[in-house]
Amino acid sequence: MALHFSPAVPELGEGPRAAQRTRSARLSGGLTAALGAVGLALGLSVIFGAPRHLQIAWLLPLVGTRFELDPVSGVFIAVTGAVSISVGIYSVGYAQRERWARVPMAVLPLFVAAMLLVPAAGSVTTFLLVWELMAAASLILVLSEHRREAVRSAGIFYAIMTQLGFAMILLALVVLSAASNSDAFTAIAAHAGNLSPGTRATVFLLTVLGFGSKAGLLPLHAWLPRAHPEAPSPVSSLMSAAMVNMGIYGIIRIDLQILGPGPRWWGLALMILGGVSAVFGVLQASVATDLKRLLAYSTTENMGLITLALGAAALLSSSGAPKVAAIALTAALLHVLAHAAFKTLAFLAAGSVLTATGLRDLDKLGGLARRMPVTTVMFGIGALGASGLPLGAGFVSEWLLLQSLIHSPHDGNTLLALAMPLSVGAVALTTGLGIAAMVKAFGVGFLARPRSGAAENAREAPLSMRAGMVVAATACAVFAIWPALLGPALRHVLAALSTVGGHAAGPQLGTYLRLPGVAGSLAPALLAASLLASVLVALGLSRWGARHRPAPVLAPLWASGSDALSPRMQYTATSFAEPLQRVFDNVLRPDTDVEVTHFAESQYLVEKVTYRTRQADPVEQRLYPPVVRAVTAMAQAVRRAHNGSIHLYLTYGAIGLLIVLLVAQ
Amino acid sequence: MSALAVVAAALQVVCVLAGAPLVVGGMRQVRARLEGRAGGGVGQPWRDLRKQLRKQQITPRGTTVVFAVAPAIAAGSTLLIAAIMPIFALGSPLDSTADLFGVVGLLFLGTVALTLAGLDTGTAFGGMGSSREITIAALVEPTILLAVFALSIPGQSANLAAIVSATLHNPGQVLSLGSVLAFVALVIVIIAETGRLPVDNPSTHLELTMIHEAMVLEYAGPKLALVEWASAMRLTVLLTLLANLFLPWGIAGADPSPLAVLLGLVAITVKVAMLAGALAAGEVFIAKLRYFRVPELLAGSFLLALLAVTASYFLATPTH
Amino acid sequence: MSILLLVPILAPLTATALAALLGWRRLTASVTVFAALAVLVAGAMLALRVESGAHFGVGHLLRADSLSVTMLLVIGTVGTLATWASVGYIDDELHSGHTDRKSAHLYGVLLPLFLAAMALAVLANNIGVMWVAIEATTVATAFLVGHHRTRAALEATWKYVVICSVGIALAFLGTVLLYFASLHAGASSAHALDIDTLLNNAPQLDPDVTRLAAGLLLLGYGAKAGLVPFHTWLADAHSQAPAPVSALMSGVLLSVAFASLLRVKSVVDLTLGAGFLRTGLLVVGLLTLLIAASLLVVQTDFKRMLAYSSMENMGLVAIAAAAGTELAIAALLLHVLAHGIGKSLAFLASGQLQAAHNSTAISAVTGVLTRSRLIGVAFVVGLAVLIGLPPFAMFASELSISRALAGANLEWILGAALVLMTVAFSALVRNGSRMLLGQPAPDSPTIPLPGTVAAALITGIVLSVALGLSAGPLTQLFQSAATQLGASQ
Amino acid sequence: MMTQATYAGVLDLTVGAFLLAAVLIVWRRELSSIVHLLAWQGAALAAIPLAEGIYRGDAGPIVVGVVVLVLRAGALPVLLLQAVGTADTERRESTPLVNTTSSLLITAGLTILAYAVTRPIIALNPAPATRAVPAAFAVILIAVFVMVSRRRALSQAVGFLMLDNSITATAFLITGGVPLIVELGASLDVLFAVFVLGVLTSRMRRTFGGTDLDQLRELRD
Repeated sequence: MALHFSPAVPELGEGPRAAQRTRSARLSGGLTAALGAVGLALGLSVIFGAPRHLQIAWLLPLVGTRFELDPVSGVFIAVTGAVSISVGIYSVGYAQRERWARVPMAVLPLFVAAMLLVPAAGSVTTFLLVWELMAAASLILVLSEHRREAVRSAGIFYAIMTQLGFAMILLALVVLSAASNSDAFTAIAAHAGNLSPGTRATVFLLTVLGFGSKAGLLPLHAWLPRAHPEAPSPVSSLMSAAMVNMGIYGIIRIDLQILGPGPRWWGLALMILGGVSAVFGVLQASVATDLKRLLAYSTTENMGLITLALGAAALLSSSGAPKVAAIALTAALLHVLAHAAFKTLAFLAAGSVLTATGLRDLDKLGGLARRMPVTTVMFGIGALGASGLPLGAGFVSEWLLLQSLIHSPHDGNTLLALAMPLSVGAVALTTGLGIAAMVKAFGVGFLARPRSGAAENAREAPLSMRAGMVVAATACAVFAIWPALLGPALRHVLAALSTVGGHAAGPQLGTYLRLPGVAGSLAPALLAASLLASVLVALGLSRWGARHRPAPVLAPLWASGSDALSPRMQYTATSFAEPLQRVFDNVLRPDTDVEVTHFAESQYLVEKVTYRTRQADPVEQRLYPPVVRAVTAMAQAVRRAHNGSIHLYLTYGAIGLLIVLLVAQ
Repeated sequence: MSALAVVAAALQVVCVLAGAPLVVGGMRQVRARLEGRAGGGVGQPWRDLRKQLRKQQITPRGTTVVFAVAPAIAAGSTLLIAAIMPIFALGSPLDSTADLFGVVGLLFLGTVALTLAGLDTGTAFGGMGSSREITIAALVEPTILLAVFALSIPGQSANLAAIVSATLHNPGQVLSLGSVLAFVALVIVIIAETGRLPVDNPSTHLELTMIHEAMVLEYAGPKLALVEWASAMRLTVLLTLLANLFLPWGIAGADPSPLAVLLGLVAITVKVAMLAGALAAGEVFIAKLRYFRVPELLAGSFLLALLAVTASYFLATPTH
Repeated sequence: MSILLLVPILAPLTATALAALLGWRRLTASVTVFAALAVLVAGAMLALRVESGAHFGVGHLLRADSLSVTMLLVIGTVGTLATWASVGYIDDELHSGHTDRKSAHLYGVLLPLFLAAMALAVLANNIGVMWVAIEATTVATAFLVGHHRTRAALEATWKYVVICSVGIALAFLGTVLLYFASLHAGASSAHALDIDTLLNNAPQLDPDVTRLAAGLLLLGYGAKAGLVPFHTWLADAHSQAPAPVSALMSGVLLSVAFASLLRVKSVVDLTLGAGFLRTGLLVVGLLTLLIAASLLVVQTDFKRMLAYSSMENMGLVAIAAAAGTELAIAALLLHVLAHGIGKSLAFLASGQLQAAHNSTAISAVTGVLTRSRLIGVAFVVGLAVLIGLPPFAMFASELSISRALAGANLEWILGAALVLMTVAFSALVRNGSRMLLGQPAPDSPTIPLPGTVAAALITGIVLSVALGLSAGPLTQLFQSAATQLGASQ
Repeated sequence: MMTQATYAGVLDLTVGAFLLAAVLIVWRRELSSIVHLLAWQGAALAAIPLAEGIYRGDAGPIVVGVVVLVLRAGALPVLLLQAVGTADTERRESTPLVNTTSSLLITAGLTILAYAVTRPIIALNPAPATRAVPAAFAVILIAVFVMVSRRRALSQAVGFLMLDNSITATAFLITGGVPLIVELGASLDVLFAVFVLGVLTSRMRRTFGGTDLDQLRELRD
C-alpha cells in the first residue's frame, strides 16, 4: 500500500499567516497540555482524597448533569490528563509543521476536555452526553485532513461504527436505569442486585459490545485501524492512548462495578473476547506495513490483553480466589497506564516521521536513525514498551497478568483448568508476535538504509515535538523501572473495586513486586541495573585482547556479490512479515495474486512476474458485508415500493384505511 | 543471604562464561566422532574466540549503534540469567529480581537485539535472517510460557529457586505426566531457541537454510566473537536450566557450604555434559526441517505444554 | 388576554393583506418577518401566563395552554427564520430569473397565510376548527410548493394536495364521529367539539365509535405529519418547495399536525385507555422510521434526504407519543422545537446550494465547507442537530425519549428504533460528508449568500447551540404541557 | 308536514340516490358525464338536511341544505367542468387501472364492508337517519377506490369531491351536521382545494400536454 502525502503547498503571504498559526498552535497546544495537567492533578487528588460530586441541573435540557469522582474515575482521568500533557506539548510543533487549520486546533482541547469528563460522569445521561461529545470531537479531529479521500472514508466509517456502539450503550444503560428506576450510578448500583438475570445479561452483552467497540475489541473493531492511522498523529495518540481506555473504563464501571459481581460466564466471556482480540490484533499488526496501522492494531492487541485481565479478575473473583483476582485487576490497571504511555510515545514518534517524510509506509522508510536520532530513540522506547520485554513499559503488567493466570486455584475446576492455560497461550502468542511486529516497525522503519527519497531527506522534529515525546518517554521509563511509584495510587483504586477482588490485598508494588498469597517476585529496577552491569561486563569481555588489534576500520557491506548495495536489496516490512503471513495464512487470508507475463516468442520464457498482496481485515470482510447487504436490500425493497405512482401511494392509504376500519371494531 | 551465596552466584557467571565454549566444543566433538571425523577438540571454540578477539575491529558502513551493542546485549542478558538462576546453589541474591517469566523475557531481549542488528545492516541476508529468527521466536513463546506454567504448578511459584526446591522436596513429581510432557516441550523449545537441528543448522552457511547465521553475517572479529560466545552461553544456560528444573539433585541449598557449592559444580557439569552429549548425538540422526515445517514442530510442542498444564491442574493436590 | 390570543393569527393575516395589496417588496417581506416575530413574542408572553392553566378567548373558540404555547414558539421561531431568509431568497430568485414577479407576489401572500393557518390550528379550542385550519395549511401551501413552475414542482404539488386532502378528509370523518359520540355523551351541539368539553366528557364517550374515530384521526393527522401510510407526499413536496417553505413545512407543519394528534390522543386515551392509540402510534411510528431510514440509504438528492430525515424524526415523535409518559411528552416537544430549528438551518443552506448549482443532486455538490464557510457550517450544524449529536438539543430529547421508552417497558421498540436511527445516521453522515468535505470540484459555482439568509443561518446556529446546552424556562413549559396532556407518570 | 315514515322513506331515497350516483361514477368513463353525476350526487346530499329541516320544521338545516345545494350541485361541478379538456383523449377515462366489471364488483364488496364497519355507529343511536349511514360510508370507500383506480387528473378531483360529499353526508346522517363554523370552514377549504386542483389540472395540461397521472412519475427515489 503506497501512502504518499505531498507536503502542504507553500502559501502566498506566508509571513503573517505563519505568525498567526504559531500563536494559535501555542494556544491550542498549551491549552491541551494545561487541561491535561488539571486532569492529572484532579485525578490524583481524587485517588488519594475524598470522592467529589457536582450536579448541574440546568445543563442539558430535561435531564441535567451529574458528576461524581471516585478513585476509579480518578485513575482514568489522570491517565487521560497525562497523555494530554505530552500530546499538547507535541502538537505545538506539529500543528505548525502540518499547517493545521483553526478547526482542529480549536477542537483538540475540547476533545481532551470531553475525555476527561467521561470518567467523571455520575449518571447514565451525563455519561452518554460526554461519551457522545468525545466521539463527536474525535470525529472532527479525524476529519481534519478531509481533503484526502482516505480520511473521509475512514471518518465516515468511524462515525457510523461509533454511533452503532453508542446505540448499544444507550440501549443498555437506559434499560438499566429504567429497571432500577434511577439515573445516578450510585443509585443504580444499589438496585442492581434486584434486576432480573435476563436484564443483567442483556445489559452486560450490549455494553461489552459497545464499550468493546470503543476499545477496539472484536468484532466491532474495524473503525480503529482505519481512523487511528488517518487522524493527525497527536490525535491518533489521544485516541489510541486515551480514548480507547474509555471503553475499558465503561466495562469496569458498568459491567464489573455496577452490575457485578456477575455469573462466572461473564468473566469467561471477557477473557475470550480479550484473548481473541489480542491475538487477532497482534497478528494484523505483525503483517501490517503501514506504521500507524500497525500501531492501531497494536492498540486492539493491548486492549485485548487488558480485557483478558479484567475477565480473569472477574472469573477468579467468582471462583473464590480474590487475592489472585486482585493481581489480575492490578495487571489490567497497570497495563492501561503503561499502554497509554508507550502508545502515546509510539504514535507521536510516528507522527514525527510522517511530518518529516510524508510517509507511513514502512516499505518506503528506513535509515531514520541517523537522520532523526531523537525520534528514533523515542520510537525505540515506545516499541520496547509495546513488545512487553523486560525494561519495556509493558513488561510489569504482562508479568502480573501471567502470574494471576498461573496462580488460579487448582480445585479440579474444569472451567479454570481450560481457561487459564489457553489464556497463557494467548498472552504468550500475543507477546511473541508483538515482539515481531515491533522489531519490524523499529528495525525496518528506523534502521538500515532509506528506501525512498523522502526518507533520505528526513530531518529531525522541532523542539516542542521532541519535548512532548520526552514526557511520554519518561512515563515509559517509570513504568518499566520503578512501577513502585504507582503502588499507593493503585491500592486506592483497587479498594474501590470490591466486586472483582479489589478488597483483597493486592500485589505490593515496591522495589520488589510481591504477590500476596503466592511466592513470586520481580524487581524491575534491580533487573535493569544488573542488566546494565552485565552488558558492561560483556562489552568489557569484547575488549579482551584489544591491545593486539589493528585500528578499527569502516568497511562496505557485502552486496551479495554485486557491485554496490542498493536500498532495494533490503528486506522490506512486507518481506519481513512474509513468513508470519504464511504461517497464519488461514487466519489472515491475504489477497495474493501472481501475474506471470510470458515473452511473445515462447511461453517458457518469463518476461515479468508481478506479485501483489494486500492484507485486509478478515473479520471485517466476513462480518460487515452481510450487514451492509441486508440494509441495502431492505432499502431497495422500500425504494421499489415508492415508485412515484400516485395510484400506488393512494392504495397504501386505502389499505391503511381498511386496516383501521377493521381493527377499530 | 550469605556471603558465600553471593560468591556462588558470581562463580556461576564465571563458570558459564568459561564453560560455554567448552559445551559447544564438546557437542561438536561428539558429533564429529559419531560421524567418523576426528574433530577439532573440545577447546576449539575457545581457540576460535581468542583468534577473533585479536582481529581488527571492522564496522560495516551505514550501521548504527544498534549493530554495535547488540552482541553485548545478547551476551549481557545471558550472563544476567546465569546470575539469577540456580546453577550450583539455590540462594542467588538476584533470585527474587526475576522469575522464570523474567528469564524468558531476558532471553528474548537478547534475540531482539540481534534481530535488530541484522536489520540494521540493510543487507538482504541480515533482513532474511532477522525475519526468520523473529518468526521462530514468536512461535516459541507460547510453548515456553506454558511450560513455565506447568513447572510453576507444583511449587506454586514461577521463581526458579522455588521450583527447584519444590522438586527437591517432592522428587516423585519429576516422573508425573505433566512434568514429562513439559520436559519434552521444553527440549523442543530449547532446540528452536538455540538454533540447533532440526530447526536451524548452526554449521551451515547456505543462504537458503541459514537463520541465525544469516542474521549475524556482517559481524567480524571481536564482535563476532561476542556473538558466538553469547550463543554458546545461551545454549549452556538453557541446558543448565533444563537440568536443574527436572533433575535438581546435587544442587547446593540457599545457604551453602563451600563443599556443597563444589558438589553443585560437579553435579551440574555432569548433568549438562550428559544433556549436551545427548543433544549432539541426536543431531547426528536428523536433518534440518524445511523452514515452513518448523511451525508444525512448534505447534506440537505447544500442544504438549498445554497438556502438561492441564494434566498438572487435574492431578495436582488442591491447595485452596 | 383575548388580544394576545388573536395576535398570532391576525398579525400574519395583516401581512397577507398587505402583500396582496402591494405585491412582493422589501416592505411587505419585512412585515411578514415581523408578523412571524409577533407570533413568537405572543407565544412567549402567553407562556408566562399558561402556567396556572388554560386560557380561552373569542367565545371559547381559541385556547392557550402549554401545548399551544409551545407550538406557537415553534411556529414563531422557525417562522421568523424562514420568513427572514425568504426576503433574500426571493429577491435573489427574482434577480437570477428563477421566478417572476407574479409568483413572488403569490409567495408573499401565501407565506403569512400559511403561518396564520398553523397558528389557528394550534390555538383552536374546537377540534373541528383545528381540522379546518390544518386543511387550510394544505390549501395555503399548495402554490408555495408549486412556486417553481417546473414539471417536478407541478407533480409534487398534485401529489401533495391529493394525498394530503384524502388523508385529512379521513381526519374529518373521525372528527364527525367524535362529535357524534360527544353529542351522545350529553354535550350541547355548540360545544361538543370543544377540547375542554371532550376532556370532561371523555369517560362517557361511546368506546366503539371513539375507537373508529381515533383510528381515522390517527390516519388523517398522521398524513399531514408525514406518517405511514399517507407519508408518500412528503419527500416530493418538501424537496420541490422553495427552501424557506420547505423549512416551515418540515420544521413546523409536521409537528403542528402532530400536536393536533396529541390533542385528540389526550381525549381518546381517557375513553379507551392508553393501549389503543399506543399500539397504533407504535406501528405507524416504526414503519415510518423504517421507510425513512431505508430511503435515506438510497438517497441521491439532498433536499429529499432532508425530507426523509423529517419523516424519520416524526416516526420517532410518534413512538415517543406512544410511550406517553411525562418525560416522553416533554422530550417530544423539545424534539419538535430543536428539529424545527435544525431542519430550517439545513433547508435554508440547501436552498442556497440549489440556487448555486441549479440542482439538488448530492453528486453535483462538492467541498461546500471549503467554498462557503457559513453555508457549510450551517449545514453541518443542521445535520448534527438532526442526527442527535451533542451539544445540540435533539441529543437530550432523543436521550429522554429513550429513557421514557425503557421506562414504559418498550425496550424492544427502543432497540428497533435505535437500529433504524443508526441506519439513518449512517446515510446522513455519508451523504452529508460527500457534499461538505473534500476538495471542491474545479468548476464549482460560487454559492450565493444573501444577507438575510446569512442572518437567519447565524441566528439558527446560535439558537441550536443555546437550546442544546439548556432549555432554561422552556423545561417548565414542556413539563406542564406533558402533565396537561394527561401523561401518565 | 312529514310523518316519520315519510321522512324515513325520503331519507332512504336520497341516500339511495347518493349511493347510486357513486356507483354510476364508477361505471361511466366520459369525464363530463362523471361531473354531471357528481352534481346529482351533490343534490342528493343537499336533500338530506332539507328533508330533515322540513321534517323537524327547523329553518337551520334548510339553510344548510340550500348552501350545500348551491355549492355541491352548482359551483363545484361547474368549476370542474371548466377543467375538462377539449382534446378527444382528454375527455374520456379511456384506460382506468381496473376494468369496469372488476370495478363494479369491488364497489359491491366495499358496500358490504361499509355495512360491517358502521355497526358501532348504528348501535349507539339506532335512529332512521343513522341507519342510512352505511350507504354514506360505502361512498367514502368507493370514492377512495375511484381515486386509486382513475388515471385522469379530473377523475381524481371528482373522487376527492365524492369523498368529501360522503363525509358530509355521514355528518348529516349521524349528527344533523357539524357546528356551523366548522361546516363553513370545511366548505371553504373544499372550495379552495377544488379550485387548486382545477388550476393544477390546467397547468398540467399546459406543461405535460395531457392530464394522465401516470406521467407524474418523475419524483421518486
